[in-house]
Amino acid sequence: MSINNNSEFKPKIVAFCCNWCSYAGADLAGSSRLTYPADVKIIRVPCSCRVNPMFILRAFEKGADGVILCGCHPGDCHYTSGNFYARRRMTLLFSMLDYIGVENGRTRVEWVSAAEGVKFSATMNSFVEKIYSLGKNVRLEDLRCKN
Amino acid sequence: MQRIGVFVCHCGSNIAATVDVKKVVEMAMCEPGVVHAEDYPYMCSEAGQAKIQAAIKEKNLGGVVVCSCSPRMHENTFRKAAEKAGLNPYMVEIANIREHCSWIHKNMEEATEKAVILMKAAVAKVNLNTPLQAGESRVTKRALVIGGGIAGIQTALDIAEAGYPVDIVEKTPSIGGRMSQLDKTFPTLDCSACILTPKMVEANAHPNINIYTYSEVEKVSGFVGDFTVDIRKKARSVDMSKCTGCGVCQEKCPNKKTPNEFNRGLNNRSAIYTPFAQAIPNVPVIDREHCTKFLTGKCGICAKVCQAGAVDYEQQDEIITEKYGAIVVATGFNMINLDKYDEYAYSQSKDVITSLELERIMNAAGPTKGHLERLSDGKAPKEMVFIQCVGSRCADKRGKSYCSKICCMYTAKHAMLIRDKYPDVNVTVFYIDVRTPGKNFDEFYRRAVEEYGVNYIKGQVGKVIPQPDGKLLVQGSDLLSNKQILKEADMVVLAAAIEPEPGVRNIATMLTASIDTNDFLTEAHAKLRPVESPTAGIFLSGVCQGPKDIPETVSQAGAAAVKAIGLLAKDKLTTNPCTAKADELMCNGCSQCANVCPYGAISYETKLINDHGVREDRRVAVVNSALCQGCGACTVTCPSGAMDLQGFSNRQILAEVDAICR
Amino acid sequence: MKSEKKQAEKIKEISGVNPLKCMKCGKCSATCPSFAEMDIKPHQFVSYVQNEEIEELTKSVSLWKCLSCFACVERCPRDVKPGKIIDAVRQLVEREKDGDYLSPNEIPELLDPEIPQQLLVSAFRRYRR
Amino acid sequence: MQELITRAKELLADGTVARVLGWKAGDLEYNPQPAFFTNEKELEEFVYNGFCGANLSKYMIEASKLEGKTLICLKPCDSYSFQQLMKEHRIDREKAYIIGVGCKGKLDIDRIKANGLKGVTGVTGAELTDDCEELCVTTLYGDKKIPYADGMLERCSVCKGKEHMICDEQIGESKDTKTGERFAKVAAVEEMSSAEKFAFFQKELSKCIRCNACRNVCPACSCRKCVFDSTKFDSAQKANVDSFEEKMFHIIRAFHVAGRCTDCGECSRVCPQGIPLHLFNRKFIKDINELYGEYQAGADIEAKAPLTSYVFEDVEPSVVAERSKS
Repeated sequence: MSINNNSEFKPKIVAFCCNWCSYAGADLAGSSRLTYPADVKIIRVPCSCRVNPMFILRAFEKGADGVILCGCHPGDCHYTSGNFYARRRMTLLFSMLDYIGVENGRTRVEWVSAAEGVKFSATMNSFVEKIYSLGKNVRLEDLRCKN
Repeated sequence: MQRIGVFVCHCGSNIAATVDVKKVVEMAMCEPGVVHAEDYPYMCSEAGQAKIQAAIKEKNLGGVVVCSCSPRMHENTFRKAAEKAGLNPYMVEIANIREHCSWIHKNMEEATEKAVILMKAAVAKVNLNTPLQAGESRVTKRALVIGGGIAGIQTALDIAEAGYPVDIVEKTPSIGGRMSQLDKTFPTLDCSACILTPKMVEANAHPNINIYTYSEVEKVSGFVGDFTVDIRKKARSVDMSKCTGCGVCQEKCPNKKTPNEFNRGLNNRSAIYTPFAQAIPNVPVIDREHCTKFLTGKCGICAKVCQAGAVDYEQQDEIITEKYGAIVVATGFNMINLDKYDEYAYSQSKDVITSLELERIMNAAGPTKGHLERLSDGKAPKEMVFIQCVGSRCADKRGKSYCSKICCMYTAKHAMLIRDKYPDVNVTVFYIDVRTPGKNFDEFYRRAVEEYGVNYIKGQVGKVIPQPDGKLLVQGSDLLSNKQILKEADMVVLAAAIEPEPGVRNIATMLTASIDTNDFLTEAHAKLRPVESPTAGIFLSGVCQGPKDIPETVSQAGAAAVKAIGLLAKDKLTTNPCTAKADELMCNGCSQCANVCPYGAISYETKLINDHGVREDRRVAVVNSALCQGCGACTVTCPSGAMDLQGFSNRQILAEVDAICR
Repeated sequence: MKSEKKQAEKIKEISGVNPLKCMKCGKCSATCPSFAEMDIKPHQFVSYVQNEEIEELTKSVSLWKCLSCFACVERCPRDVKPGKIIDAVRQLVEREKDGDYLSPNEIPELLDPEIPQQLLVSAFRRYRR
Repeated sequence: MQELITRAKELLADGTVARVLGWKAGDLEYNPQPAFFTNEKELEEFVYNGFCGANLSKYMIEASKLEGKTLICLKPCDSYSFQQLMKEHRIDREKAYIIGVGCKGKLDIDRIKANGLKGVTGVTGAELTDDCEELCVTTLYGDKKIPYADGMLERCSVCKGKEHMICDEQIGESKDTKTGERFAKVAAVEEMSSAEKFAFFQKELSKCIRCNACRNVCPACSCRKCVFDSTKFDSAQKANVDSFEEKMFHIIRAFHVAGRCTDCGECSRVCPQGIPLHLFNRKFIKDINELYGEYQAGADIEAKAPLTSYVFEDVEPSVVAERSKS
């Protein structure tokens, strides 16, 4: 029964990346062979402003241990202003998650340009490290399993 | 549920070396909806595409997932292939198992596991894809070139020659740019003005070219093929249509104490001025910040002496709004500020100068009428020292991390010209590396050493110490003889790093074109699309993209022009069908989506809606799909979820989330 | 040889310097006030550590000629900090002298005109925080 | 109250309005409910007293579709909701004749009972004409007097003021009943450790039975079809499949009304389980005020809403972690 208890913690991490900057930054990290843990799975969205808080909560509901949103740097949005809206929405959402007791390290927003493969890789490494230090998303999982 | 085919690419060994492609195929077959899965060494090849097409036909596929490189590489390839086989191109999804997987993970088990999950996410998404039809948008057959240096002039000339109207917007009172400030050019020592002026004249006279000098781009809206640009024509205070360019106003202007920008502030100019003799247009500008008339209200001499009656103190800034199909950025460069490099005593001694200042000193129209002399006492120098890489190749915050590229060659040019004109002057160059890739470049540098006897010393200078007698003590090291060198010089020339013109940041923001950490504009692909910005319809010309010499700039300017012409030659562009769409039954008509739309693509109509038998007039959002660019800002603002984005719908993204977290 | 590799690692650790960042411009040597008295010049220190030739470094008189003025650290365009390498080698040598370690508080009492001035200067730098 | 009824009758009689939107007695004396009145006879049932906490603004959405004008009674705090709905084009100003009714604080029977009172049969002293300083509570065990403020809804202790944001005429005096600090409880929760916050909300939210009363009463939650009832997000369900969903429901509900919620407090008033739902909305309001500048939804019809505007210098989302560290 308890064999699996010792199994290593493998976090599930969802990264939403905007098509124009961060997704391209992730591609650059790839073509530059800058590694980061395989726990990170990227979902391509046209712009950081496409990310609905529902998506983030859904990820947590389904068992994600961390969710990170990457977009163009403020002022560089392909759609001029998308990331400004995303910034306000995510600030409020993260604040709310923190308020209800979800560890604030489990959510993050980073601005990564198409030229910043190095930053993309470094960001993912540090985010995954943070998730490892927080461990499994027990608080939300407890709730999930209670039924 | 769609009938889905999964195609796993080996990409030679790029994917297959780290991802067990057979395992991905095997796992794909277990996914609901998947009726076909196979792998192939190169899916993007003719044969690979043929396999996809065959499967679409044979298995009657409704959706295709290609597990391969980034969709930014081959999404279009596979969409086109699918279309040829009769499948709607938007029923194709890419699972990026190369850039996001095989290239960054070393452990095969881990990489395979991740590739399978990425495949599953793409399958989950494609299950919810719907066929989309691309629309069309018109192309305005007019180009805008921002910057009137050699890059901008060349691009404008090439576009104009192809038959399309071009506007050049130049910030300063004249076109010509940095090249007009240079004395001679490497590697053939042509006089810069002699080769530039004919191009300036040609641009000015070209029926397809319209030049806005003393003007700046103020606002940009729209998108590829249909940009709307506001250009601020700053008040020149001189009527361009009346001025004859006689120059009397400049002669008579009593206020001649303004630092002359064209001569890098080495001498002064009048408040009403044309920057240089060959300026185009040859119409002066009143510098309102320094003009006595504008500062105190008294003077007005220029208006009195102007026989054409062209001086107009009441002139106002003018905003010109114009539509363009393509925009070329050619904003050029400046030298970095040397305040932080005080060890080279730039701010302490007038005889420590930058290379661009030396260009002006060497130029017959410059502050010393072309005589090489010390700016402190006017004496002819006997010992000259050149210091390379000042602010270039610096890891610290004082300078730039990149190599400025042009300094090695222009320093060889300066050294050679000085030795040629003043054989009694000793020239020493302190260098770290001499970088001379380019046609006839290394030969040029070797001539400076072998024929002109320029003394090249390998080693950076540590310090320049101004002496009480006006000499400059240069403390450097000679790494080859392993000696520290103390050299007395009369003049020191610093090869300061070049940086993008500071205004480019603002322009990039307006154009939503991305810039890198050094403020150089980013190209769409470092190797394959070097003159295009990732933002469609924006092209890059000259140093705004990265350090370049004149020949490179001119060839890139031509390349940017060709790309712009290629766009302008099209009558219509196919538009991205991934646009927002409102569900009329659910829309509240609350206007929140319109408030966040950057394109003004959402309007409201009162429509008769039949909501499950209830017929009523409702205010509902309507998206203009020609204006919508598909960012999705509206979809998140909409509380009811009535607004959704085609191709990236809520359910599609949630399906991906579910697949990843499963 | 193996111990030299270890020593090189130790020097990198103490100094926090990555010698691979050096672009061999020589600005450190150009700027050094003690250049003339040194047998191994500041820019060469970086190469010696890179090549793991520590034996020669430990015997170098340069160790005791460096004033720890850190002009080289200040001016290095690549942030390599040759002065810190010299300082690190000096520490290495001192530590291997079967050293008793001192706390900064003990130093004033032990001050002796025979102690090399450079050692004090670098010790002060290290302990000043 | 009588003045209000008289005026309503007048307006009905002269054809200015086709109907009246007000309150009538409910099953219990202290539980009046919103109602439409179309003639003089129906108006006999009209009540307006200290228990008329219900915010009528949302009913105007449906009333806007009807023929003729509707007389709507708005308390000062209700008028914010009304303006917010106007701003969102949900209600037609032309279809409404607004009487700004006086308010001296509204009562909560549970608060009254919480004063140690059992078997309550009636409450007097809650008429608009009263001073509203003291309540007389009749119970099976005798009468008891308590201070009016001790029976007030939580929201009235953080009253937004006695001014109506919008109205055609006013009837009755209003009083600013503010006694407490609006964000005190939110700030107290913020002070808790992450685990304590989690425990606090888990305890509160586990009471949720997803009756949707909060959503149905909320003037900002006025979507034709709620996302939680639609297939757009695969989120349509009534009962919670797992207990994460009630968290999701309340967070998303608060998020959807963020920048639009006027803090009318109806959600907490109607919750049968007594969940302090306003703590979610107020958290967003507090964050918006602190991070993006003071904003009161419904106060200014022209003001840009915080979530549909931005400035370049906005704080980064990392501010959340920084604030919780300090």
